[in-house]
This record gives sequence, structure tokens and C-alpha cells, in this order.
Amino acid sequence: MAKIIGAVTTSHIPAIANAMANGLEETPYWKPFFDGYPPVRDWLNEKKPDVIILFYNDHGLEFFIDKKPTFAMGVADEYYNSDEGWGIPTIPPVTGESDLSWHIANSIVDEGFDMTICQEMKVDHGLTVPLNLMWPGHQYGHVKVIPVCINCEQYPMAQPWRTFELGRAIGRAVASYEEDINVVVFGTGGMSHQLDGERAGFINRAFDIDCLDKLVSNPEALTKYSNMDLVEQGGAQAVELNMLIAMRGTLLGKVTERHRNYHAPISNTGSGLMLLENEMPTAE
Amino acid sequence: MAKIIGAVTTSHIPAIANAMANGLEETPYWKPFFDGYPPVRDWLNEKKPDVIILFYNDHGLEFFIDKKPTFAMGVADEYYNSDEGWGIPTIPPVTGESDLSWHIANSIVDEGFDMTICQEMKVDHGLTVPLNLMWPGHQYGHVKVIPVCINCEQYPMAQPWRTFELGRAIGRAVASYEEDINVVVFGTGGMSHQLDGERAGFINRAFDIDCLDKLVSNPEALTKYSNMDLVEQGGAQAVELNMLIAMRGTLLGKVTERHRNYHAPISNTGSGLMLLENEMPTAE
Amino acid sequence: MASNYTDRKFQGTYLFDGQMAKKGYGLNKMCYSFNDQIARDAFNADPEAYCEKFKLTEAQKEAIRNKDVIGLLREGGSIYYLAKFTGLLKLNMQDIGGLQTGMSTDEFKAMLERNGRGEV
Amino acid sequence: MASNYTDRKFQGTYLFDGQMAKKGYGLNKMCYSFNDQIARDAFNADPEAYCEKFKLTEAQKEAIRNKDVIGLLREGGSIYYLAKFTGLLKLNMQDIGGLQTGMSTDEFKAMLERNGRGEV
Ligand SMILES: [Fe+3]
Ligand SMILES: [Fe+3]
Repeated sequence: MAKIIGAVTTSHIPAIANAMANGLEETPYWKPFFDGYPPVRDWLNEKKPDVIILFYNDHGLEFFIDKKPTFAMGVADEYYNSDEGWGIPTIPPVTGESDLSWHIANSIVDEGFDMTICQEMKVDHGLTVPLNLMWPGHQYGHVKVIPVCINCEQYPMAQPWRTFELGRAIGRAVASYEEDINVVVFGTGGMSHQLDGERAGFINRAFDIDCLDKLVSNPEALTKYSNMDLVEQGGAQAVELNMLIAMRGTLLGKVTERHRNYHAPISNTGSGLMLLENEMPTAE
Repeated sequence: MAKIIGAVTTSHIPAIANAMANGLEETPYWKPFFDGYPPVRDWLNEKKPDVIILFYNDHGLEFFIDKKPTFAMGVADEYYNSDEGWGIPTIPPVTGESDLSWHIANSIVDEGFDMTICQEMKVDHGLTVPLNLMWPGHQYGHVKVIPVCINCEQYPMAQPWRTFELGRAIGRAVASYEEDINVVVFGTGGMSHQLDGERAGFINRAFDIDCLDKLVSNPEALTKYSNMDLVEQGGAQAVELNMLIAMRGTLLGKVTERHRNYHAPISNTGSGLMLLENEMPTAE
Repeated sequence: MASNYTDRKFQGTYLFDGQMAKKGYGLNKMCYSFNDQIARDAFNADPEAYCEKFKLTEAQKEAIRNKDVIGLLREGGSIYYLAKFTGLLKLNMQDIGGLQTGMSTDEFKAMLERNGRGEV
Repeated sequence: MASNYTDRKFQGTYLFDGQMAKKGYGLNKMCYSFNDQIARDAFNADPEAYCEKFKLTEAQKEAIRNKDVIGLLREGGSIYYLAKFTGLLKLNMQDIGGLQTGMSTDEFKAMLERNGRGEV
């Protein structure tokens, strides 16, 4: 049976891609951020997961507000990036996993999750930056990725209780998949930040650290927040915490924190890197 | 406060548009079908609803399986039809109602319905045929329409219990809208039919009539069916019954059947026209 | 190969699930393109080249050539998009029903009438 | 006018809800088009004509002319799509932060550092 063996939270901001493209990892600004990653890379290289389920939001590459899905997921064997408006060179395609993707889609739509199901989906920095952080030099072609895209751009948005439930449903779907494969879940984005308005630049370090703590041991507490609570506490774009909350929902077993690196600011954001292991109860 | 005063079930097949365009309403083939409509038209002209919420499925005009939403809804002030592949002249635009649409979207996404929200959405015969049936000669420009599109083309599809719950959530959203307007809900499509495969031509008259009965007085019984049950009992495209089930979900008051006309076959389908009135309990 | 949606089978019925949606992607995309007159004209002008553009498999091309609706369903076609192909061939739903069931259009219509009266 | 998503207000914060999404539709659609180099070139060649193509209101055009980010937000712009406009102007997120808060880019960065250390 398929198993979710762990999960990672990570930032996905485009500035990271620029820093990596320009070799700035060891500069004073970036070092405290990038120094967090080697233990997570090592863990991934040791565990060699077959599939990554990656929660992200699309920042206006594939989806526009002409037709904006609350939840979209890919079911393709390949995904492409393309110009997001800044003329940055596009990167190699991302490998998909259509069989498990359709299995998840079948399972969670039956459970009442009203997914938009995509056989073609351009993926933006929200998905590609985390992959490149884990396998630098875009060396992630061997890993199969299932993109799950959560609307964080336009209200109404799914509330934290709902994104957590989405995660749980995906966790159950993976657990019912018959192939013996290992899955790791990425929750990307956030944490506290506000890009727009006179309140731009808002960061709430204490709130972020509290969220990371709760993600480990008390995720239900996070589901009590509304998106408006997240905006109040974490800034306008802190709704991206929904991706971390969805990630946590997929972990149905015993969860152990293996690594953490909180650093702020990176660009305008608080960045929370965390590695969680998930141990499913052994069937007797 | 806004009120849902009633609902209509009706077929939406393209053959009806052709019959109306060619003046065939009084021919022996079509007469038993069209003879059912005058009482419903009279009721609509008497009640003059401000808004129609219309459940339909898109048969491949706006949506393709590249990105297929389980539930999509329009929030625009206008919707356009266009060539569906047969070169039929396109028809006048449909008037929308963005304010109530956004109110519904806000309310139901908060309740955990993962809508795809559309400011631009081409509407196909599934939406336009019912409007033209109610206001012949495309005289429906004065009525504001909110399109709600349910995936009936690709599995996985929302199950009947879920489409019923969607209806109920929309019913609650309308009831919480502050303007004093009257709303009528259309559930379009179905009933039993199968277009494809060696089983093409399957129609189940007894099942259809039983479904109409249950829609009036025991809709919960319909929510016990799975989509596979609908396929077995009503043919491959009987999953379009989900639009009727969603419609029934919106009626939260006392429901009375005012009119019915079942006729089969129309093209390859069983056609169920029904007019229901919905009386909300008066607040004391 | 993508997962089946269900284990249930219905005689003479092709459930359009993920497995079929994947198999028939190019075929259905071609049919979806027929919403546009320009696409219909391009297909009519050179069907083989148009099929090639959407990377149809040989089996799909063969079924398109033969107007073989059952073959198209087996190769991942969805009736909703195939209807745009059969529309381009000027076939209506009863014509297609006849083709799929091995009846003439009139025989198929007569069956619909019987089914509609509940004589089954 | 479309419904507000919420009654809650946050100082200096523009919630992008249905009301704003409707108001800013053309503006955001123009910004979304900037994903393509051809669109960026067309805008740069003749900004007024390009704005006209997307039916921007006079207030939106004025805010585009003045690179007035707060004005664009007030007129229904979403930061996610506006970022493609500011990218075209070669402004990064700290530049925009400065513009919106009335600081220089360096002052804005210093504030981020303080906020990041939790000195608030
Ligand atoms: Fe983001
Ligand atoms: Fe239909």
C-alpha cells in the first residue's frame, strides 16, 4: 500500500529562484535561509520518495479570475512552466503521476471535494521553486509530482478547516492506493506576509512560530482560524498558510518534527522550513 | 429578504432548439412535449421572478477535460452562447446577476463547496434551451440568470448526495440575501437516456416517473443513489439527474407540485417537466 | 494506466473516467476544436493531417476514417466531444444510435418509441 | 455592485473580493496578459492604446500612468496580477513596498528586517 512518510513546509517565492540562478546562497542576506535546507535534502535523498504531492497556489500563470477554481489538481504525466511575466527563462518540465492522481481524484470527489481536474496545467514558481530548493539545479525530473492548487488570490477562498479536510481526504486516498510507494507532501508558501496596501511589509514572527508549533502537535487549532483571522494576524497573503494546513491534514499517523528553520525576512515574507515524519499505525 | 418561490425541471436537449427554430411545436412528434409548457410559462409570467438560478451541464462549449470543474458558477452580468460545433446561429446574450451570484459564492465557499467562480463563461444549449422554452423567441433578456454548471461528462463526478447538499447551501445563501427579490430555480437535463455504446437508446420510463415523484415528496431517497446506480437504472447520461437533485436541494420550505408533463422519447431522452412551488415558513 | 473509476460494469456502456480521459485526450481535444468553423473546415480539407495535428493514435485515426463510433468510444472518445465530430458529418443522435446498435436510423427510432412507452 | 466578502476591515489592506474582482476585471486581465512577451512589447510601444484595448476606466489608466500601486489596488487591481505590471516596470517587491508605504526602497527593507526580527 502507498504510504505518506513525511512532509515538508517551505517558502516558494520567486526571489529564491533568482537567488539560486545568481549563486547568492552564501551571501549574508540569503545564507540564514539556505542553510536550513541541507538536512531536508539529505532526508529526501535518503528516503527517495516516489511521489511528491505539492500544495501551492497559482499566482496568475495558469489561472485567471475569468474561471478561478477553489481547488484544482493535476492528473497529467507532465507539467510545464512558462514565462510568468518577468521574462525569466522557463525551466525543465515537471514529471507527473497520472495513476495515483486519478486515484486521488476519484476518491476525494466521491467524498465531496469539488475539484477542478486538470490534464493540462501550467505550473508557476509556487510549484517549481520548492522542487528546485530540494533538488537544486532543477534535478527533480526523477520525482513524480502531483500538483494541488489552492485559490489564495480571490475571495471567497476555502477556509482553513476546509483545506485541512482536503488534506485528510487526500491522506485517506493515498492510504487506499494499492501500489507500494512512498509519498512525501509539500506545503508551500506563506508564512506571514503582506505585499499590497499601506500595510505592505507586515510580518509577524511570533505568529509564524506559533503556527509551526501548532502544525506539529495541534493542527486542529489552526483550523479554528478563519481566513480573516489569518489576514489580521499574518498579513494579507498569510492565507497561503492554507497550503501548510492542507499538507498537515494528509498526515494521518504519528507526526514527529525532524527539522526546522524559521527565518524572516526573505523578500517580504516570513519563511518556515520544517520537516515532519509521519508514522502510520502498523496493521496488526 | 430574497425568497425561492419555486422551481422547474425541464429537458435541455439541442433538438428542442431545432424544433422551435423550425416551428415544429405542433407536429405529432413534438406536440405532446410542447403541450406541457404553457402552464409553466403562465406561472412564470404571473410570478415574474427577478432571478433564475439554473443548474445545467456544459456539453463541451466552455469547458474541456484539460481543466474540468466539478462545480462552476457564473458571477457575471452577461453570458454569451457561441457555436457548439454545428454552426447553429448563436442567440442573444443571457443577462446575469453578479451581486446575488457573489453573495452565493461567498456563502457556499465558506460552507465548504469548492466552486470554480467564473466572470466569463460561455453558456451552451444546456442553459439556453430551457430559457427559450420558458420565454420563446429568446425573450428572456429581462430575467437575470445565475448559471451553476455541474460536471456530467467525466468521472469522477459529484455524487447525488453532494449535488443535493450544493442545492441546500445555495438555498441557505439565497435566504440570507437582503434584497426583496423572488428567485426560481431550474433543474435541467436528463432524465433517463444513453447516447453512447451498444446500450444507446436506453430509456426507463418507470424510473423517471419514480424520480419525479421522489423529487416532490422524498428527495432524500434520491440522494441514496450513487452515480453508478443512476447509470444502471437510467442509462449513461442519467447522471444529468444531478441537476434536478441540486435544484430540489434549494427548496428549503414546503414543496407543492403544481404541474407535471412526462413524455418519452424526445430525441433519445425521457423528458420530465415539473413545476414546484416552495413556501418558506413565515417568521413569527 | 490511470485508475478505473469503478469496478461496476454496464453492458454496452463505456464510462468516461480518468483512464479513458487520458487515452482519448488528443481525440477529444480534436473534437472539441470543432466548435470553431475554421477547425471544421481544416478537418474537412485534410482529415488525416488534422488528426495528425492532435497526435491521434492509429486506432483512433482508423475509427475516425470509418466513422466507427463504438471504436471511438473504445479508444477514449467521450460522447460529448464526439458529438461535435458526428455533427460535422451531419449525423444526428438517432443516426449515431443506429450506427452503434447495428440498426437503421428508423429501427433505432422505433426502439426509442417502444422504450419511451415503457414497453421493455 | 457585488457583495463584500466580509464586514471586517484591516488598516491599509484591500481584500480582493467579488466587488473588487468585478471592478478590476479589465485592469487585471490586462496585467495577466503581460505573461506574454508580445503583450509586454505592445504595452511598452503604446501604453494608452493597450489600456484602451482592455477597456480600463479613466481612474485605472491614470493609476497605470502614474505607477500608482495604491491607486491600482483601489480601482480593483489584485497584487498577483499587478505584480506582472510592476515586473514590466522592473520594480521588485521591495520597490513596490516602498511606493505603497511612502518609504524609499531601503527604508522599506529596513522595516522588513525589523519586522523579521520581531521588533514590533
Ligand atoms: Fe505564494
Ligand atoms: Fe445534457
